[in-house]
Amino acid sequence: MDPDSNPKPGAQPAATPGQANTDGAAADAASTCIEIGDFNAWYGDYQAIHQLSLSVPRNQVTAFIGPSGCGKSTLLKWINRMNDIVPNAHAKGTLTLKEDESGQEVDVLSPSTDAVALRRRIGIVFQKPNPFPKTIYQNVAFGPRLHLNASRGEMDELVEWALKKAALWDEVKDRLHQSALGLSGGQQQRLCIARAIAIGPNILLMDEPCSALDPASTSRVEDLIFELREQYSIVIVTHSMQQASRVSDRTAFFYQGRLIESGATEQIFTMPREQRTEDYVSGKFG
Amino acid sequence: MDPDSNPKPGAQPAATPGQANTDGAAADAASTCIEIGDFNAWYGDYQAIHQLSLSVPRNQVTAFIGPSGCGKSTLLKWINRMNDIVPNAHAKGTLTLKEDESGQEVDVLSPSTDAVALRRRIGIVFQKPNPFPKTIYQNVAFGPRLHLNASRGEMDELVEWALKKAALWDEVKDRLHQSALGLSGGQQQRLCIARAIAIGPNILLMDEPCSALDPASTSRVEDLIFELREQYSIVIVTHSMQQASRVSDRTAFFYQGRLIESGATEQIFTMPREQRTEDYVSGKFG
Amino acid sequence: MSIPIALERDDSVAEAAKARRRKQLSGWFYLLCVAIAMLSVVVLVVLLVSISVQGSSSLSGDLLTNSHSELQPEQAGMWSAILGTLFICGVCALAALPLGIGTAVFLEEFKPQRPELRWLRRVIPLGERNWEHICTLLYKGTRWMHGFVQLNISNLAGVPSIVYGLLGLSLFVYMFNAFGQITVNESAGWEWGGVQHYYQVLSLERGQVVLIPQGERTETTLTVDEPMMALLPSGEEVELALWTPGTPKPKSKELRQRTVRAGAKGGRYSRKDWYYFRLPFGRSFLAAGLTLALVILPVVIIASQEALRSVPPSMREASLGLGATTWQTTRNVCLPAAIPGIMTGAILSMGRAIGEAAPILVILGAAIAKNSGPKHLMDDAVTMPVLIYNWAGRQQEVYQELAAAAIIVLLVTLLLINSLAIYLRHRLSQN
Amino acid sequence: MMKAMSQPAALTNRRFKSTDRAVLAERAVVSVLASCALATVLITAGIILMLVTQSWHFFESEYVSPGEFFSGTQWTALQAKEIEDARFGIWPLLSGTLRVTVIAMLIALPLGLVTAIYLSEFASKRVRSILKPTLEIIAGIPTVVLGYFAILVISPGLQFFSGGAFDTFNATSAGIAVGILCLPMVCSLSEDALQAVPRSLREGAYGLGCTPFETAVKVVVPAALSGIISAFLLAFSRAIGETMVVALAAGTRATATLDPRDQSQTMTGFIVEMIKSENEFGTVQYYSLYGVAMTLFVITFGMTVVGQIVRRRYRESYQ
Amino acid sequence: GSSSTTSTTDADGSPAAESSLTGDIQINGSSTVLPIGNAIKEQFDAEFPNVNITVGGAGTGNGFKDFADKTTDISEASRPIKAGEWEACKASGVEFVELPVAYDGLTIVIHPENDWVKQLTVDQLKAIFVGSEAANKWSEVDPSWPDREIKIFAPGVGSGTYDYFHEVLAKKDKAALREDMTLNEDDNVLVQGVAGNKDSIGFFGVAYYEENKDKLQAVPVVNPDSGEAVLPNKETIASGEYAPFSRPLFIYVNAESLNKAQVQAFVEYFLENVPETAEKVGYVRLPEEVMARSVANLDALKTGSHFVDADGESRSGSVVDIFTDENLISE
Ligand SMILES: Nc1ncnc2c1ncn2[C@@H]1O[C@H](COP(=O)(O)OP(=O)(O)OP(=O)(O)O)[C@@H](O)[C@H]1O
Ligand SMILES: Nc1ncnc2c1ncn2[C@@H]1O[C@H](COP(=O)(O)OP(=O)(O)OP(=O)(O)O)[C@@H](O)[C@H]1O
Ligand SMILES: [Mg+2]
Ligand SMILES: [Mg+2]
Ligand SMILES: O=P([O-])([O-])[O-]
Repeated sequence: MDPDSNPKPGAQPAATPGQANTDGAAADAASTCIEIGDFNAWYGDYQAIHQLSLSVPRNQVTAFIGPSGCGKSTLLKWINRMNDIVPNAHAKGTLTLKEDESGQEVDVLSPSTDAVALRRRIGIVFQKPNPFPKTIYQNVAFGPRLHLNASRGEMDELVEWALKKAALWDEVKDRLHQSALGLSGGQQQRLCIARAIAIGPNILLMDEPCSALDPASTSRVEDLIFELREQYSIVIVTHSMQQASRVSDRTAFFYQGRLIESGATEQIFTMPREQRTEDYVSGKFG
Repeated sequence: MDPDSNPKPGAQPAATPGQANTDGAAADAASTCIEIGDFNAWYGDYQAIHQLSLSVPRNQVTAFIGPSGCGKSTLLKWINRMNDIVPNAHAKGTLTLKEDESGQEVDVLSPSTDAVALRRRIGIVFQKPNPFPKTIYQNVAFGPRLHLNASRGEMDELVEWALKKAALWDEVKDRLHQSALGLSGGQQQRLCIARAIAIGPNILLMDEPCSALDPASTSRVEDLIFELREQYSIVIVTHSMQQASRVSDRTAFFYQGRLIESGATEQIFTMPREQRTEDYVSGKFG
Repeated sequence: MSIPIALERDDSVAEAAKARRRKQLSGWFYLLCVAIAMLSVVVLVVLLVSISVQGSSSLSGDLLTNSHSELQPEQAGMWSAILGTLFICGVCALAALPLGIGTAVFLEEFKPQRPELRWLRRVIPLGERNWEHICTLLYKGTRWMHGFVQLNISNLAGVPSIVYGLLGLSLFVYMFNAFGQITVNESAGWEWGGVQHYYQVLSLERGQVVLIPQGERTETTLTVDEPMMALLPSGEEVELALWTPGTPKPKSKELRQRTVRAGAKGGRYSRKDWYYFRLPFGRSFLAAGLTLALVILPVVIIASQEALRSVPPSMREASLGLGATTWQTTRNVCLPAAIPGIMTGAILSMGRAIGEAAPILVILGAAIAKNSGPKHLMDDAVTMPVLIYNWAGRQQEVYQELAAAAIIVLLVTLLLINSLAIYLRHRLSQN
Repeated sequence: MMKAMSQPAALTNRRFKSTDRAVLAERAVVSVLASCALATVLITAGIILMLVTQSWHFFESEYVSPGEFFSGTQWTALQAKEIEDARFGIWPLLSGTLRVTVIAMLIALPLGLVTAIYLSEFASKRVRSILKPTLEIIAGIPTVVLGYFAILVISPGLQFFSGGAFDTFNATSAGIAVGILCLPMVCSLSEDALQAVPRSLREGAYGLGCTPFETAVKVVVPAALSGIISAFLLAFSRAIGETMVVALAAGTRATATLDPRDQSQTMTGFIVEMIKSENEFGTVQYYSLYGVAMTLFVITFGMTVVGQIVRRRYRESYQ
Repeated sequence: GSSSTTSTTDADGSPAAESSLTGDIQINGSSTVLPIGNAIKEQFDAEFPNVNITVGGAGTGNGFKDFADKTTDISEASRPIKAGEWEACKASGVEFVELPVAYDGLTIVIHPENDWVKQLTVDQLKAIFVGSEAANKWSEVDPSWPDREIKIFAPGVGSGTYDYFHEVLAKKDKAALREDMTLNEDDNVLVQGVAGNKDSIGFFGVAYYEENKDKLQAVPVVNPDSGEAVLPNKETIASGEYAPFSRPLFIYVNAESLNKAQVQAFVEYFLENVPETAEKVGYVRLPEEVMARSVANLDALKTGSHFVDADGESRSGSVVDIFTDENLISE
């Protein structure tokens, strides 16, 4: 797939501006990988997300944008149930993971869904690179060791594969057994990506993966996202409009816990349907 | 002074691109209020600012922009010796405060300069609103009580004046004696501005004053800056290019501890002399 | 908008005076701070110097190798107290550390989550809404429990150690009398392992005895009026010989050793191996160690909690995000990262245990005339602080000096332990 | 690069471990850890059970009336030969405890707080590197040693400077020693509270032209007040429960005076005396120690609860 | 007797092998006797290192309590057993052998700088120590004495010393000792207390005074019979001149425990060595005849007390007179 290719077919259905919230749901069901409907999330009594509906397409990059505190991270964390560990966090609505094209579905929010198994299928990368204070090798092998019965050789192969995939192999192959904390910020972030893909997820969630990085590292990570799109469905939260327009196929704009608008990235940035979207992407606030 | 008025005369002297660093220094001396020359600043061994020269004009808004970690805040804090309380922070070079048009000068960096008196003349507002956990009234009266011998009545008048100036009076006049922590983020930030102007400074330094605020609060604070420009010389650090272009008369672009370019805001945003400036203001990195 | 009077008025003289006053005040305050802060250094120095002056003359090899002496205080030492402290603190560590760290891990890492109840749900058809209610209730319940345990621990941290001593007395020493009392001539009600009962009878050889295994008989006393089989203390089995008073005693040493006076009485003697175990524990070092464990448990818990709390949440998120369970996260990520802090806390709390005297006084009493360390689990012991307490309470100069010398030993021990903590903290936080 | 793009064997053959084992291990671990936590609750239950049952023997006695216990000003459990003569009024012990505690607090609170302010606001790295270990060492000094220090140095010192107005055993020297004991605790907890005050508040104060003194006293300390108060409360309950220092240095006479030069038997001191005297185990006098222990426990429990309330109600809410 | 087995000289004259005697001995009781007990324990330890002896000094009354509870083998006492304590022993089936071991002079001590008290009569002592209206100031005892508060230090109520003092001063009047004294089971604390304050007075066994002569001053007590002021010392105590505060010290041995080889050996060793040892730690040895009777009673295992008569009343008088076969009551 060409990194510069444009939104998938069916990504831009006709929708009236008033129905912005349901617009995402209209994305082609066949290529949808996460389906969110009437989703509400709370921290204690504080409602962080209101009645949100959105579908995330398969094998594309979806960007979540919006001013600080609008609930981007909250939604992201609910997708792989990371909020389980937040006291008081609870949610209502549907959040369905479509395992593969055959249509096998997982009800993410159902308490009977095994969060541990779920997280194996949905990798996550955070804003600040957070490698474990272990060696580079151990960092990458951490997940596989939990989930796979792999021989030593297989594990080596897997680590190499993941690091290559994360475009880090050449830089670290000579010091696999040195501490990961010795890497630069950008390298650490790529290591976190390698670590996430080493468990073989289908979906990759990234919460402002570049905001702590310098320009050079940022562009390397962005290149990487282009490449990974071939195999993974990616959701990326970003505070940089430029980044969103550079890397994503589709964009969803959040404001105060609500989805204001979502659609093909080009459309959102060039002819948004909502005034607030326009104000935001043009830098009037945020 | 008209809020929409354009850069002052003398703000755009001819300067060759290679001499970008000294460009600011060439601003009209008569209206200069802070003169910085060959300024270097360190945190321990780490040099955060390199050989920086810049002059800040009187009664205008000067914006500092640049990617995270480029030294904007460091410079700001040196201007009113806030870095005194940071262990290991030290600086070299000249940093001169021109008290008023008559030309009375204060050598800011000199150890014999009284930092306490200096800070009375240079107010500062921070990124995150930081009201004291006291009542609104006490917050505003805090500074005057330190410095002035004012009667009760005078103090009341002063508090009212400052709150009005900060466009907060109408919202809080009925709850002056309630905790300032009960205010919204935007109100808190305006309270901090009121607190800063209540001691009668000539210069106001603002370090990303809107980055923690919602759009509505942001625009209120921006309006406020317009107004205050009549009486104060303002330096504002911002990460939002749009904000810089909206509120400032002059802009200085920092990168990796160096001043890359400074000049009239319009010029910086429309026809920057440096490639890096152009890349930055157009969102290529940061 | 006109500028208010207070700002406009040119009051520079008064303001300058005010500024000067403020600066002076600040200066004075700084001096006060320095003086007061130095005061604690002074106190420490005075304490150390006065104790060194008192104790230096008694610091000698004897102090470390001998035990308390009433007759020759000049040669008295603290060997048995050092051993006693060592054993008691060993027990204390073995009990308090796992329990404390376990509790801390539970409180910090296993915060209540919405329960899954997967299988229950499948079995009981209640409807989604009801289940949601039940889950919410359970969740609130567990949160309440967590809060309660936490409050309970803060409370335990405030309970005076002497109250723990009283608890230890009821709980470990007497065990609420559930197992009867321990008396000097009957065997304790519940004992296991490592104990053999004999009758011990004095033989004719001075200071030597023969042992007669007790067998079935439960009487506390045996009267030897016929020859029988006996054991020498060496374990050798011999035929007892009887000697009637008035007849000449046997000449050979070997024979005298297995000869007893006709009609001699033997009392029960129980040979206890180190693992001899009995309920109730009585005034034993085991009871003392367990009581100390109660005392330091809150300290261990709170220190471990602090250590776990200082592990950045991002580490936890990273691990969970890779699909690790909470326990896998704890074991592979949190515990390794928190180990320096936990170790430091553990070592410091052991320092506290070493210095505790009040609960030991309650459990073991104030007796110090013991010249060895504990020989089995149910043996009693002397500890350094109790020895110091006793010596310091005496009026004879020589004991005062001994107390000071013992304090020096104790402080040096603690100092070594603290340095160990600092060293470990340093070492472990490096890699 | 081509090789890297094809998934490695370990991933493609998808031999994923079943999560069941991990879940089982999780369950087992949770049960073990939960029982550890439960054990701490049982300890409290044990303390309460022990105190209630044992002090029941005391309060049910015909010679004891709860009314007199809480209001009486004579405590002669160790003095009375016959039970008929014994008086069980807690006030002498309370006043003894109070005298020692108040003196200790008069020393520990101001000194501890000022030291904490110094450490958190002013001290240079070098000074910290001396002061912190010093305080840690003082914190680690066994209480017996401080008791010894009280008899060896403080008490003679007091007698010397007062011309003999102090008893050999007196509330003041014990109080001073307990104060020294509590000082590091007050200091380190207050310092934690001060450190927790966000930098932004200090910057705000300095930005308005505060001197360091004004910043510390007008902004930082008020902001950290709840933490400081709970540090004070903790120190207070530590002082109330302190045993060995008072057993060595405060004397053994229980009198309801407030004279700090006098002997002063505290509640803990009485318990130790009674334990040491093993005053005929099983007598009312003996069980009176559990009545005292109960009072002590209730007081320290109260302090904890008050501390929790203070912390909860006035939790620093700077954002 | 089996004293041959424990004699210090070996029949062969060869150096003794280390003793194989083992076991525990639990001792508790009088703090007055404690120094003797500790001293003998120490000597015994050297010879029988495997015997594990615990000596407590909780006071005579507490000692008897433990004794009746069968948690001690030997109880040390600074007064004879009382009828009530004996009852408790009988109730739990404890029989004992009563063995006087030394003399003590209960010593009244004051601060060395106290220059007003030259001697004290029994009545003056009563004025200081007895009843709730006792003198609070020195001047209330004798107008010529200073008008300052008296600070009183006394052994705890569980102690035999307290009992003995009470018996001598207050029993006849059915009065109690005053309650506002500083009481402590630990005589060392009393020494410290008296030594620390000029206006203090206290009392305890002579041994503690002997050890602290430099810090304390003993007060001569006026003998009620002769009218002479007498200081406690070896001679005056042994001769009975130091009256009414001379008293015998005892050990009581559980008869059942005596069957235990280690207890048997220890008690024999005790009786054999106590005269010298008692003197070494500041007490006074008993007359030969009394010691001889002690040894004889032990050998013959004569249980019961000499000091309680058939009606359960305590006998008072000199040990030599009371500690006789006629007075032994076993039931
Ligand atoms: N653990 C939490 N407890 C309570 N409130 C929370 C918690 N996490 C987030 N919130 C609140 O929920 C709202 C949404 O937060 P969220 O982190 O999703 O915003 P965001 O869009 O990711 O912002 P940012 O761009 O700053 O990361 C915010 O108001 C935040 O204050
Ligand atoms: N107190 C400090 N000690 C050590 N280094 C510091 C300190 N404060 C800032 N720095 C470093 O100095 C450099 C400049 O920091 P500064 O805060 O001035 O950046 P900035 O331009 O304000 O960035 P931002 O937009 O993130 O606020 C950064 O690399 C930063 O890590
Ligand atoms: Mg976020
Ligand atoms: Mg900054
Ligand atoms: O301890 P006493 O000898 O006085 O019983």
